Amino acid sequence: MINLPQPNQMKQNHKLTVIYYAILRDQRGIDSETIETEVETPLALFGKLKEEHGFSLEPEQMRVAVNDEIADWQVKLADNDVIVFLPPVAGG
Amino acid sequence: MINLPQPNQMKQNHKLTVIYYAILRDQRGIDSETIETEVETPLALFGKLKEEHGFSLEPEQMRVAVNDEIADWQVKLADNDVIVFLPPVAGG
Amino acid sequence: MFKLTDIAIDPSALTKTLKNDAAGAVVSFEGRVRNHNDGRAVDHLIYQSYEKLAAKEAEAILKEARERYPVLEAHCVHRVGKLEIGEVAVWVAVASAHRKEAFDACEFIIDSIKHRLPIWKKETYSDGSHEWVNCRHETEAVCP
Amino acid sequence: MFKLTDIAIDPSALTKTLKNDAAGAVVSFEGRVRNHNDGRAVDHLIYQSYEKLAAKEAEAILKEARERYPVLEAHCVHRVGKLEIGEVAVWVAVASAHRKEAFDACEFIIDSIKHRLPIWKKETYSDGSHEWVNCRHETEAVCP
Repeated sequence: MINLPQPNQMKQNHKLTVIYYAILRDQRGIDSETIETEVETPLALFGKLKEEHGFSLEPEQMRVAVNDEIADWQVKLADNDVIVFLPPVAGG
Repeated sequence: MINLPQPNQMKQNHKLTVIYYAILRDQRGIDSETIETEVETPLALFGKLKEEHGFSLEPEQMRVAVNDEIADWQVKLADNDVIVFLPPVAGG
Repeated sequence: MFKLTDIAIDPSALTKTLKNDAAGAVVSFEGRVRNHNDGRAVDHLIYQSYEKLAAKEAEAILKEARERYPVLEAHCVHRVGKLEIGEVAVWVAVASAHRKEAFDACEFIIDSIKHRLPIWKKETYSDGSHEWVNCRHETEAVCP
Repeated sequence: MFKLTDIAIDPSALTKTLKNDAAGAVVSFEGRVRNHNDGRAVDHLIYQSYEKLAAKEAEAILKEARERYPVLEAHCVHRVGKLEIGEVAVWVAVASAHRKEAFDACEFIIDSIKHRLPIWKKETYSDGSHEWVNCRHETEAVCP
């Protein structure tokens, strides 16, 4: 049996909100934005944004939060998710 | 030649001031006193006072100060010296 | 208790919240804005925080401190916004029956705060240049 | 700076003396009168000090702290007389560029103060009995 993709597994556009902090905010020039995209993971999303905006950070230097929880870079994103990329921190 | 004691090496009375702190003050019942005595060292002085007043502490548990400096228990005392026996401390 | 604030931190007012008759020891830490970092003269700092996650992570750190050490009180306040030299950026205080655990818990909390909280610091130097500094890959010397 | 005082210690007023633009870290310790010691309910404490020697020894301890650790400020105030539960018996504060040395120096100072200063503590318990307590031969558990 051929494993054809089902309609709900097909790539489709999500509406994602990205919030920027620190150097990412400076490099993007805005605090946050809402994006229609078909990318499925935070890693792919960051790759796409890095290409568009020339971010200096690499994913390996950062953590990512989805809906205010630390998440895996490979988690599947859903419609209306809020994504925050966390540059290396420096509290205190 | 026979080594006779010279007059100034002979045992003679000193006037010593003893100041008491903590449990020694409680056991002696006074803060300080001036004593005429022929004892020559803090160790001998404490022995004499312990015998008279029943102090519960032993010299091994204490340090001694002579004229506001920590001193050896075997130092020779001089007239008008001020002696403080230091019970185990508990600052802070 | 953890709090983010954009107004000046008053450690003396905060220390009063640590009243506890069973406490024999209170250790507190103030992180202040130094006039120098890594050999450069600093003019001022700007702290940005990801508030929701910072609050969540800070409460987790305080909970860990309570689990690791027998502490009676453990609190932290972190400033955000623009800070001048000498101002308090972060305050941590711990009360416990005995002193060893208060020192250990206070140090554990501030170390964790500095390495785990999503808070970022932009240093502006006396020559007008600025930089986002970070602790994660750097030594203690750079992360006071 | 070291001071013996028979009036209440106000840590917040004292902390203001630590202003130093090069300081990134201020660690302070308050030793407070606990309502219990070694399993017994405490009513109040009386501290006696041998003032001249205590001042001399405390200044020596602060000097040693400055030699061992790169600290900018190191201060201690010790209370004498009768203290009620919750009152501050001793206050130590250290300012330095970075936090590690401030924690280490503060802990070194309070440990030394407790073991070396000619100061004695009489505990009066809730049942009216009292006792001169001491740290020298006892464990940390009894010497907060």
